[in-house]
Amino acid sequence: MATATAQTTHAPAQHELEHRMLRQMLLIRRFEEKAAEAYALGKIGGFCHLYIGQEAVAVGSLAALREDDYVISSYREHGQALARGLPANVVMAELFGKATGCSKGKGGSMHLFDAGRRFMGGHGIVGGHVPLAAGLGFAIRYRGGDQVCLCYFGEAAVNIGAFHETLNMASVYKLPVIFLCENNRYGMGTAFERVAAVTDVVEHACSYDMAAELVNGMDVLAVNEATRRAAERARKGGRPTLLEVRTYRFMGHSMSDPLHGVYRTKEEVEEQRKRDPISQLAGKLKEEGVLDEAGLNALDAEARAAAEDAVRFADQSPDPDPTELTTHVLAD
Amino acid sequence: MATATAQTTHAPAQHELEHRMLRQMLLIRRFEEKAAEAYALGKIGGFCHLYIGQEAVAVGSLAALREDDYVISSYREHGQALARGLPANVVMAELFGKATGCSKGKGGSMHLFDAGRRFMGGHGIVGGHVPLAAGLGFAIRYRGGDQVCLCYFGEAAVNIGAFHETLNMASVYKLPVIFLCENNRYGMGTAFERVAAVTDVVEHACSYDMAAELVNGMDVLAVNEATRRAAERARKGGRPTLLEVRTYRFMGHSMSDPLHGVYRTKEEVEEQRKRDPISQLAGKLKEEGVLDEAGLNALDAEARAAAEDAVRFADQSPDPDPTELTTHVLAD
Amino acid sequence: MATLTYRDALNQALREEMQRDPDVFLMGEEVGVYQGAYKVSRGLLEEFGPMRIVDTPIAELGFAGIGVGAAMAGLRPVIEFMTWNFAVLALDQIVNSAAKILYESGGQIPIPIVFRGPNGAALQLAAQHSQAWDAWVSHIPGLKVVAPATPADAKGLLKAAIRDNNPVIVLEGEMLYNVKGEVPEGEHIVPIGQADVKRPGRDVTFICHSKTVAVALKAAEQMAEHEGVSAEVLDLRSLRPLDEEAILGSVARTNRAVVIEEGWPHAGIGAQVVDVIQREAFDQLDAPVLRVTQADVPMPYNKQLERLAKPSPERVVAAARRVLYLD
Amino acid sequence: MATLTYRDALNQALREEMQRDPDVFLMGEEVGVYQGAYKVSRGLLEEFGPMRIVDTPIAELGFAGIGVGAAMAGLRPVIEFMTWNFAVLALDQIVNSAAKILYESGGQIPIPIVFRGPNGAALQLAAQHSQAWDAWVSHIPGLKVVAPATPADAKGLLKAAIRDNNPVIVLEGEMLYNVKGEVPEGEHIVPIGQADVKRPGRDVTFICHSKTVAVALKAAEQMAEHEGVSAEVLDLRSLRPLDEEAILGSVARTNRAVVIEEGWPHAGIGAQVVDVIQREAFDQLDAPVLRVTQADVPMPYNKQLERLAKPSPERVVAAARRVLYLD
Ligand SMILES: Cc1ncc(C[n+]2csc(CCOP(=O)(O)OP(=O)(O)O)c2C)c(N)n1
Ligand SMILES: Cc1ncc(C[n+]2csc(CCOP(=O)(O)OP(=O)(O)O)c2C)c(N)n1
Ligand SMILES: [Mg+2]
Ligand SMILES: [Mg+2]
Repeated sequence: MATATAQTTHAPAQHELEHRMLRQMLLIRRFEEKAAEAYALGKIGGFCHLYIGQEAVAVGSLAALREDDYVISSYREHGQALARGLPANVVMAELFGKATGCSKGKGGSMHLFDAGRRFMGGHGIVGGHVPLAAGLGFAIRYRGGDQVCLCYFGEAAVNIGAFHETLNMASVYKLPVIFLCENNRYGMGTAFERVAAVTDVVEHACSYDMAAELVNGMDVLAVNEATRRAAERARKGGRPTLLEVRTYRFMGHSMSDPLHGVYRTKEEVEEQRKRDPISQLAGKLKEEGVLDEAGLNALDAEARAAAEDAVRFADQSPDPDPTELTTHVLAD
Repeated sequence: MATATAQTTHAPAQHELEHRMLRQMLLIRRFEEKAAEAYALGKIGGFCHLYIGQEAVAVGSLAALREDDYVISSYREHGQALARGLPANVVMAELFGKATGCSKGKGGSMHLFDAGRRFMGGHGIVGGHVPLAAGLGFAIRYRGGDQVCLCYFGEAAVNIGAFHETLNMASVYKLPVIFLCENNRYGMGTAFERVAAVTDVVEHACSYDMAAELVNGMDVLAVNEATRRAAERARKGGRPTLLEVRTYRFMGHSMSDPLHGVYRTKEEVEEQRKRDPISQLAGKLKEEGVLDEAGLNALDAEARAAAEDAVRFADQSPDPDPTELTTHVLAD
Repeated sequence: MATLTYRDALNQALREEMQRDPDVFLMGEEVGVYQGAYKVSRGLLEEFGPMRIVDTPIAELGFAGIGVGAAMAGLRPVIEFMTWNFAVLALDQIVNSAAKILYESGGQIPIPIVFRGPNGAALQLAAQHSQAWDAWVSHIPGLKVVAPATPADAKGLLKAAIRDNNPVIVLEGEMLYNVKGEVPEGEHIVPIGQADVKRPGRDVTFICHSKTVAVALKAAEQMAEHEGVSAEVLDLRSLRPLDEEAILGSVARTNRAVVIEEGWPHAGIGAQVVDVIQREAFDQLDAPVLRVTQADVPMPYNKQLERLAKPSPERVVAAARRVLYLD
Repeated sequence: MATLTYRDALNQALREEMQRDPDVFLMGEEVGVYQGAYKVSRGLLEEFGPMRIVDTPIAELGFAGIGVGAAMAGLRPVIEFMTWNFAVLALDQIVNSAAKILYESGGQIPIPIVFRGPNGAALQLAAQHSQAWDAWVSHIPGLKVVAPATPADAKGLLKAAIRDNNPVIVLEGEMLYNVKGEVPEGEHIVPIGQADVKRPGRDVTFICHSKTVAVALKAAEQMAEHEGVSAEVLDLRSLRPLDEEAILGSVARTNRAVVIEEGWPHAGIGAQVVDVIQREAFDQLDAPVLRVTQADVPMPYNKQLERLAKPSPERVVAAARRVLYLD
């Protein structure tokens, strides 16, 4: 496994990056809070899986990517979409099912797409998008490019066959894919240790002769650095990596799930909240003297304003025209 | 991993076992040769996958089982059926599609069943029967029994999702199942190393916290002893085992496949034939002075006669009545 | 008779059958500790323990196969799919193992198993989570398929399914779980293969099942009120086998039919109903049989579009007016 | 025109399209080194190399998904299933990824992919290896489905499928691979969605596709010879979209139809054809439309039973005699 090479000193570029990541994490946090409100008001329907608590994963990893890399995710992808640069407005509009949404209101929360930003969805079947990621990686290799494909999935997806079939093929074909497992310890109401014989997801890399790293998902810098290493491995050698990023979701599985439920205690959730990735980064920046309370408040105000703006935009946007029912079933 | 405890000295019981195993291996070999002939004559149709070269695997492992244990296999299961004690006559009759066959002529070569002997098929989808094995193991555990379920599959099945989903669950639920991978190095025309990132199948056990052993599949005694250890682990602790048994098929993938084909050389096949499990055991018994050439010839003649008998029986048996087309679609 | 929700009727059926027969067990995602994704198994873990109420990993193919294997050994598994959408991953085990082993084995090994869970669309779950598999599962010989519309039928059909010696597919509905109705206590069995007239009528037959029964009933009411048309609502309840006698009996009286289903039109289960009618009641038909189905598109997320995609009373009325030549 | 086997016609289509368009590649089990389980890809590895002729592990779900992912990035994958029987494991990727991503993404990401391989029964392969998925794949919006019966159609439809910007299912037949016929050289495209009259006739229409075209033609010959009946044989070629115009045109001339398919009856593709006919040609029909299908059973291994299970000219003739009221 490659060793850390990224700069963690006080270089201006690094501070600029940290600042940007803090801003993105705040945006995600405030966006998701607004989404929860809108869901409660019935403006968002269906399943809605929030990203609160996991912000460092999307933000840290996507900050390591280039614009021409591919990104693909599961249904818990609001955070990745925002971190990838999809405007909050079009993401919120999609949650509202509006014509201005990033999937024209046809996809909803679980199916955010932005082909231009190479954000390849938003997929609802657990594990189902993992082979798609390998296919995107295959296309990169086929064309001789040096892009990578970054694929997010939850730890529960490790128990499903598609994951294994794909990791094997990604290794055999030497595909430039980063398999990033967001291990938040629960798949809906099931603790991973109740349904997995081995709970260190990284262990699976051995069966596929794949590079792997275990990463602290509450530390956005650690996520960023590990992803950089994986991306380099992919770009230079066309080799896949399995990243197990340990994180935690502060909210219920989806908006229809209670906050802690019967499967975890209130205390556990509160304990985890102390590891909040946003406060951690903010704390670090303050300690290093590059951010003060006022600066933080300004950033937060900006995030809140963007989230409110997004809600306003979504609210005022029109529904798709009824004729949209039958468009896009087939391409021309 | 448990260490060898089985007796390999010259005790009479051991000699009796070795004698029986030699007889079974010879029966399988002669049976398969007859099946090949009958296939060439058009008396057997469809796909027909011979077991020649792999005899030690079925015979050695099944000699370690009890009558009330379950056995399940893939489409390459003639050998297991015979070693499990299904009469050669009814197995051959099934290959001929006759009413007297073990599946009444409805299953054919790939679907041999004998519920009485707890021989639970003959299944044609690669990997498809692996979850069934876990289900049989689940039933044993559910009822508090101390039986085991022995499940055979080829190494190519390791690349398919069902294998992984099942191994995980077998470990989580502590099921008394022996997953016996017959690694004959090829899945049809594909060498395992061309399609598997890691070619030691045993390695997969790590991902599932499962006991595992790598076994020489040309040595019937080694197979027998490893299976005994696995069975004990299952009976006493309700724990599954992954056995990787290295073997080789001397014939083509199926009767419609050439003997060596483009994917392996004639030389390789001939080299492997020198490791013939039958000659190996016969040689050992001769060396130990418990079998002479005449004795071996007698055993072989007996096996040939049984195989010929089976062909005669199958030939003379009637086809199923046309009304059988619609029976057994549903149970009463 | 007690008034129960459809959810509780299913729960009662499971509980009673598990009390009656120790070979019955329930397996699936979130059925235990979490009390069921849709709470159908509420309280069962506490009553029957973790050996009989079995939480699984997300591994539909694997646990469906474990169920079939357990059935091969004589147990009577009930496999819950969190929704039928995910059962697509398990079709190999349903089609190639559950439905075929009895036949392949020449009758030796029956597979007494139930595969159940919510089928079809709920509200705004979008394309991957809104699929109705009625036609697919009904296509397969070796399976039985039921789709209860009411709490009483939910209880009676699930009990019948659990006692059946064959693989039975039970298609429930997330949108039905909260529906209330009277449910007979105890030994209430609805035989598989019997349709049920949910509303008698003379002028046209609405053939429906599961969620579309409510749609048909609403359409029938509207037609009675606004157009003086008397529509019979025939709830198929079983999709395989189909109750051809009941279908033909009703059409013989009304001479006209509209078939309503939640799934897509192309080779839908409704096409099979049409086939039966035109074949066996050709001379009794006064008009072609029309169908109301989901629009032939992946389900959109947007609420308005979703409403347009689904069968509605308005669309049933429109079809009925056409078969009655009222337009 | 050259005389080619159906196998070689497919091979030619693949070769020509791969020569024409560097984005086209072939992926599947045994397609490369082994030259194809049924030799459809013979010689292609040598010509195009291992990046474009890709051998896979046995992992149908995984490599189908890799194909879809590659199509998302703009490549044009051809995914070979060794047989469609094994594609059951890959349905999630076909149905939930290939068929839905364009819609879910609001039109942003087309999926130009072909899934192909032999479908339905060959000879004595028994229940798990003899399944015809015509009805299942046709059920799904977002897919196109073709099923060529002749070498010329095999070439023309596969080329059309590869050039199509949508996921196209190509159902071939192991029993067809050796069939010979004239095949136009080079740029021969058969547009998807067009049925073809394989034999004109006046008295009854036999609607068929794939392997059942030969069955229907034989039945038509027998009826011409023995009963003086002139049967039209209409080869659907495309199952989705159906060429309703061609179907209705033929039935308008003959007023009678028999629909023949290889798959099971219950909610088969033939049921959809019947639905179309009774709905749109109700007043032109002189008799109910009858169907000839596989027996509603898992396929038996025994040769005699298997023959009884399959659609045969005799069964088509018997059905035709009934719709002609000759019995
Ligand atoms: C194949 C499949 N089975 C079941 C579900 C229902 N489901 C949706 S999310 C989920 C839990 C997934 O957990 P994990 O992969 O850990 O991701 P997380 O939700 O924690 O981000 C389940 C069971 C599904 N979408 N797909
Ligand atoms: C899911 C699936 N895909 C493809 C096939 C076709 N097929 C039959 S046997 C086989 C090779 C299997 O090899 P292996 O598992 O090593 O067993 P062996 O034949 O060597 O005993 C293949 C590809 C199948 N039966 N099932
Ligand atoms: Mg999780
Ligand atoms: Mg092998």
